[in-house]
Amino acid sequence: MEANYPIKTIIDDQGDFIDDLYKDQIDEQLVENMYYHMYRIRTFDKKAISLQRQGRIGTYPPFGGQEAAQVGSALALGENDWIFPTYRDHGATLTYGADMTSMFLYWNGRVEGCIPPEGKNIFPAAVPIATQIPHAVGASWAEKRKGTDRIAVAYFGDGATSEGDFHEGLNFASVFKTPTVFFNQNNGYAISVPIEKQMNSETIAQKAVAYGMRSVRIDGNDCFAVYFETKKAVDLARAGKGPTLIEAVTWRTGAHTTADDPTKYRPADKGKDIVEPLSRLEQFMKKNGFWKEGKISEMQAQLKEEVDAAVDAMENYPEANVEDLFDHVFAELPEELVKQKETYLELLEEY
Amino acid sequence: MEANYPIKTIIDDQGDFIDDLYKDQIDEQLVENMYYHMYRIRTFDKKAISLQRQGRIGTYPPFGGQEAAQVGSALALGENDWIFPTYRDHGATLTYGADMTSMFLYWNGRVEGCIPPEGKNIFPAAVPIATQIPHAVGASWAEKRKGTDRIAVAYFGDGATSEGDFHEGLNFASVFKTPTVFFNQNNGYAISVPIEKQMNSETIAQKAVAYGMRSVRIDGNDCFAVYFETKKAVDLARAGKGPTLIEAVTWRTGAHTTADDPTKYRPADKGKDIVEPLSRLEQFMKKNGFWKEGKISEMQAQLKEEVDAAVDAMENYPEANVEDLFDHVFAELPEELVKQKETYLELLEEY
Amino acid sequence: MAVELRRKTRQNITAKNLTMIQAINDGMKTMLELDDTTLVLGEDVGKNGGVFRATEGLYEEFGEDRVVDTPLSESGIIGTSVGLAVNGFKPIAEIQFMGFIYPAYNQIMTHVSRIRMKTRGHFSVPMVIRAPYGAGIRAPEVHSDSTEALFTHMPGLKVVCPSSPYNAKGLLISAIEDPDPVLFLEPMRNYRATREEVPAQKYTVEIGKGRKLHEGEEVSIIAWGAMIPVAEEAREQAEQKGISCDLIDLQTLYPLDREMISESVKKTGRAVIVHEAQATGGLGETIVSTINDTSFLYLRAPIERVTGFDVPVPFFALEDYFLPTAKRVLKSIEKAFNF
Amino acid sequence: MAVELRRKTRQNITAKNLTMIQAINDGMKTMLELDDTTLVLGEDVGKNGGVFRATEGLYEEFGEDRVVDTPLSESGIIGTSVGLAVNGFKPIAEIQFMGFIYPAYNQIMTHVSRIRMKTRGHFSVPMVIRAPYGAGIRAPEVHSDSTEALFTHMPGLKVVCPSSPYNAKGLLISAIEDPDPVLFLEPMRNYRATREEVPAQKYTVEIGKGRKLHEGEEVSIIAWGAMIPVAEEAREQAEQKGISCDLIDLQTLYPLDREMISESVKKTGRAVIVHEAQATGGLGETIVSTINDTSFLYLRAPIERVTGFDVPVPFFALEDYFLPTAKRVLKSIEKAFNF
Ligand SMILES: Cc1ncc(C[n+]2csc(CCOP(=O)(O)OP(=O)(O)O)c2C)c(N)n1
Ligand SMILES: Cc1ncc(C[n+]2csc(CCOP(=O)(O)OP(=O)(O)O)c2C)c(N)n1
Ligand SMILES: [Mg+2]
Ligand SMILES: [Mg+2]
Repeated sequence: MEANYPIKTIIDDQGDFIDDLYKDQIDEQLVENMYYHMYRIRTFDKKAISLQRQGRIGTYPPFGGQEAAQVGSALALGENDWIFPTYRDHGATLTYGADMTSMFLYWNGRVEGCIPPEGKNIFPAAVPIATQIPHAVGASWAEKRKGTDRIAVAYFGDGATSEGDFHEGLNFASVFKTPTVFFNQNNGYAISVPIEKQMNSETIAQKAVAYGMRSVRIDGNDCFAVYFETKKAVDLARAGKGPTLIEAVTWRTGAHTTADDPTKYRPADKGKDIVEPLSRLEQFMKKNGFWKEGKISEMQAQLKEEVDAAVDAMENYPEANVEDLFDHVFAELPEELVKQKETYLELLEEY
Repeated sequence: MEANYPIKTIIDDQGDFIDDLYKDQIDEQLVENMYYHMYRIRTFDKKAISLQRQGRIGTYPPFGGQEAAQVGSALALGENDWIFPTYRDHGATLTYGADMTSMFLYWNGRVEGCIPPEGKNIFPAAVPIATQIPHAVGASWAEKRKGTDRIAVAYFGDGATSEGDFHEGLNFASVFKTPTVFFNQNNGYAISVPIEKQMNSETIAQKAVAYGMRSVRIDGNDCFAVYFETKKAVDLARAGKGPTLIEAVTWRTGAHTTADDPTKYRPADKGKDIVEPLSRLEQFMKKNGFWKEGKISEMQAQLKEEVDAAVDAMENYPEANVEDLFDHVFAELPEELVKQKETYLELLEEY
Repeated sequence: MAVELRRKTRQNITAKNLTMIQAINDGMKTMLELDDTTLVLGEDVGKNGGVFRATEGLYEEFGEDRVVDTPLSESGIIGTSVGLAVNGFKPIAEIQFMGFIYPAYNQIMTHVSRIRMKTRGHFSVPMVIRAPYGAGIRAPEVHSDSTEALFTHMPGLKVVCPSSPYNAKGLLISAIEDPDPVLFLEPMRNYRATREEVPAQKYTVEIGKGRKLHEGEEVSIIAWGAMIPVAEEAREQAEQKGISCDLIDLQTLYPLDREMISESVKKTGRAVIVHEAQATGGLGETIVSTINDTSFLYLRAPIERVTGFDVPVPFFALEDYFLPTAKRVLKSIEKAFNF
Repeated sequence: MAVELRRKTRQNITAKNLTMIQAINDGMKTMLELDDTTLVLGEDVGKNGGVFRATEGLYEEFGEDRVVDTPLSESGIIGTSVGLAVNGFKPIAEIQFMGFIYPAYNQIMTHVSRIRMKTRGHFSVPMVIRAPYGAGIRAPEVHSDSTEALFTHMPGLKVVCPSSPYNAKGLLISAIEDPDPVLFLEPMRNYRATREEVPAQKYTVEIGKGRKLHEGEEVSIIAWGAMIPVAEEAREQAEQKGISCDLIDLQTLYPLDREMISESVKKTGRAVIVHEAQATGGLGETIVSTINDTSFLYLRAPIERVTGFDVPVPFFALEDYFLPTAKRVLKSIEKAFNF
């Protein structure tokens, strides 16, 4: 089966072209954009980890190692598409236009972090595994019904493919030919459970056979393979050719979350040979004349400032308001809730 | 895909051998046994439909047209195996050793119909679709843990493959290499929904690819194809070679249940060309010297008597006892339930 | 054009004598005509018109794009409805029987009921989940569950339950127009039990309000859905014995019409709650607690509950023993009255 | 041989000073040693020892055949556990957080709780479903649910909830030995909050019985799990104000220790129930109804409930506002007392 689903790669671990097909399209603008976003979300990710260590935000699930998968896929989307991320896909949503302060707020236990910028169809990160997959199907089905060419992408991990909602979502998509892209990041683990214990299939891509659905397996650490293959899937979806399942083979370089200790379950040498995506891109840029030292260090400095500013904004954000506990459960508060709220606010006054 | 999963057939619609592989094994005993059980369950099925029409039992889901699939598969099992049927698989469980009176009781709203004969591992028919699939995985996993060579078979329909539990069950089985046989009866419809609306895959057999699982597609109206292919799957499971998904392509000749009207959704000519399995077997027997008129009519008469006797037994069965409402919820009745029961029994006395 | 014509026809007829199932059908039809964003989806709702014929004729009239047969997949139905609702549509999803809603429980609990809260209304999922519920029609196991209390303990979701053709159509239309998700529970036993004049036009019955079916003085009977005829029978018998009762049809199970309940109990000082779900954890306990919170000092007797027993809904040979009967309700009325 | 040795060691030590999570770990270990049919299964329970370390060391000691990492699939975990239990094993299934039990709701509701009833005990599914529950540890959304009431409204299932290291181990062993399925809810907030002497041997704490943590005269406080420390704090404050309270730790949520509740309320005439789940549909209503049914005439004040509000458990920035506090409990004690 693995042979039926070869991993598509455009640039290899050393940053050399191994597939020239898209060579022309890999121009300065694309390369810089890719590097910009990957460096940006890496900076965000590192900062988030350190904030958590300092107790300034809650438990945080880093996406380090998955930057190519998240940036490459998000850049392949159109402005008005829909994106249904998990808790680990803030790299993708940031790239797609989510607000960075919101992302920090989210990990500080604030619902404000779930509200996307106006006009950006970014759904709140799904915490219950795989539940967002049918949502993406529904939202893209809605676009099809409206007659637009907008699509939806669902992000999910390797572990998520074991849940019933993965299955039911893909089945619906295939039956109703919805314009959906199922973007799987196979990072080898679901918390401590390695993919060999998660499934008996050699690839995730082959799971599409069950739905008569197109699928493709790509090198998830190669931002260009991710970008062009996602774009192809997006274009097919837009053109009414139905959904695609993409398996982006990648690697979580860090812990599952800041509360997790991967040395408990991950052999020390496992994944050691994997070149993480930013340094792969850096090598590629250097080998192909895209690396402009000055410009890049300026960009890096600017991104660090952006992240620091977002942290500042998060930390100076108005405190959570107890009224918010009640106010957004229904469009209009039922009487009983009004009473609960009033009684409680009075009580708080007393203290 | 369909080409990858050719339908295996041993005798064709006219009752002619088209695959001689098992010719030697198709001896008088097997043929007679097959006919005996298929005629037996058909007699049961017809009686049940007529009882329902007369208001003597509740709504009933006929399995007419699926006799080869149910008998062929049940005969391929060993004495101590486990069987997890749906509401439509009484043909299989009767063949496997379920008590006929119990089956009638079941459709007359009596839990007594869920209790198998001692020593027969027949689970109550699952009504919530696909829920029995993980049960079969668990029960066969238990056998593997005990070190026996017993296996479990789960029966389910084409519609059931859309539920999450189908997916989760097959995934577990493949990961833990449980000795499970997943016996799918693809009868073309889930109530009114034809298979083309149920799934985009051309076959059900190909769904096994998602689990790296062996699968086979068979002519479900050919009792011999069903029997030998099930036997092969059972033997592989017994030998520790893991699970198989079997797609038995068949046809529900009647309504979904006695409350259903298939003319509402099934084109009148659809399925007209399908030779139902008993007449196919009859033709085969006649062509191959297995048809002994006298013996057969005797058998038929005796089976009619058996069914009539079971109906009698059902109708003369002790009335449902209100105490049973309470007595079997827990091994030991909690105090509150004792109180509810006593108060209620007193009240009933009063009336 | 066709739509225009139909709409006119509708307005010419003022009322039809309908069963509840026809009224529900008419409610969907009315809204499918008036609101292009509505769609009906579920198992067998298309050509087959639903296993109870609730969607009869809708597929023919509105086409397979608006009346959609889905795969057999409750979580898929509700999960895709979330996506549809978030993106401008109003799904009316049918769950074939309430006992088969549990595969979708995760979607309802973690998303349907929480999306508005989580995004402060930036996203919302107005949708209606229709599900026939209850015992008494000799259906196979699990088909007869009445587990409304699993959904009234879920802030963010409204739960509605009609008892008659008229309030069924009006409440259904309110549910469809509601900005929040609504679970719409249909008492199967009442589907064809009675007929009532039902306006052909669009009309609404307010969610969150009960209705007083009878004014009385001594005991408040509180019920809904399939238990209304049972409660009414008991009420009449009580009246013959000289006990005059208030009879409240709650209509909405969440949020409760606490005012109607408390006003009534303040008047009568006695309450009998009737529901077919199991006692422990049932909605009756919510009502007992409401009375405790609002009208404790007016109580002249312990609150009585007439409910299913704390056992799974039995196979149908015993279902009549499980279900509350007028006799049991009457007994409780007398007990409260004579306390 | 190794097992023998271990067992001896166990008997030599009489008690250990353990946290609740260690006591739970010890309970599983004890039973894995004593009963070959037991097995632990769930997500990350193996090498990782569970996300809370509840199964720490068990994989190493008992091997991957008895301590099984499963795919990420709650319905699969519970569904296969049904098959294992029916066929002679005693699965101890871990659901990583109670908020992730909903995908398995269908299996629990339609099979786990009904198989004995359906076959009159011919088949039964003794199993334990362990799930950490509750808010207060700054976890992401859905991780903090406390939805015990969804399971106490499900005849055929027992629901147990310890509050301390000692009763955690004893109740867990009872649950494992119980002939019926038990949902074992573990208050995350208590996991490492205190230590207690816990016997190294096997011992049991009876399911279905509450325990009186304090004897008092004026008000009955009824709580369980994570709310016990909150209730105890309020009780102490009340005592300082001269109000002497009974404090009941229910321990088992189904079936309830109705006798302990009613005896206490008959004595005090006042009750304050504390739980973190939402008020409407919460177990507090079951207790209110129990008191109504058993001790109505003894009540001197309406029953007070201190609960989470009728909103989804909020994101953690607001969770402290959602959760009952000692102050709120005290306020209710005073209200009941001064009524
Ligand atoms: C329904 C559900 N069950 C369990 C969990 C707990 N949990 C959170 S993340 C995770 C592993 C997910 O693995 P995968 O899908 O591979 O995504 P990754 O974390 O590797 O990105 C688990 C089990 C959950 N969030 N939801
Ligand atoms: C979870 C669940 N949803 C819906 C139903 C209602 N229902 C009963 S049978 C059926 C169709 C099943 O189709 P299939 O699996 O093909 O089996 P068949 O009836 O054809 O044997 C449906 C939808 C159910 N029993 N359980
Ligand atoms: Mg992963
Ligand atoms: Mg079928």
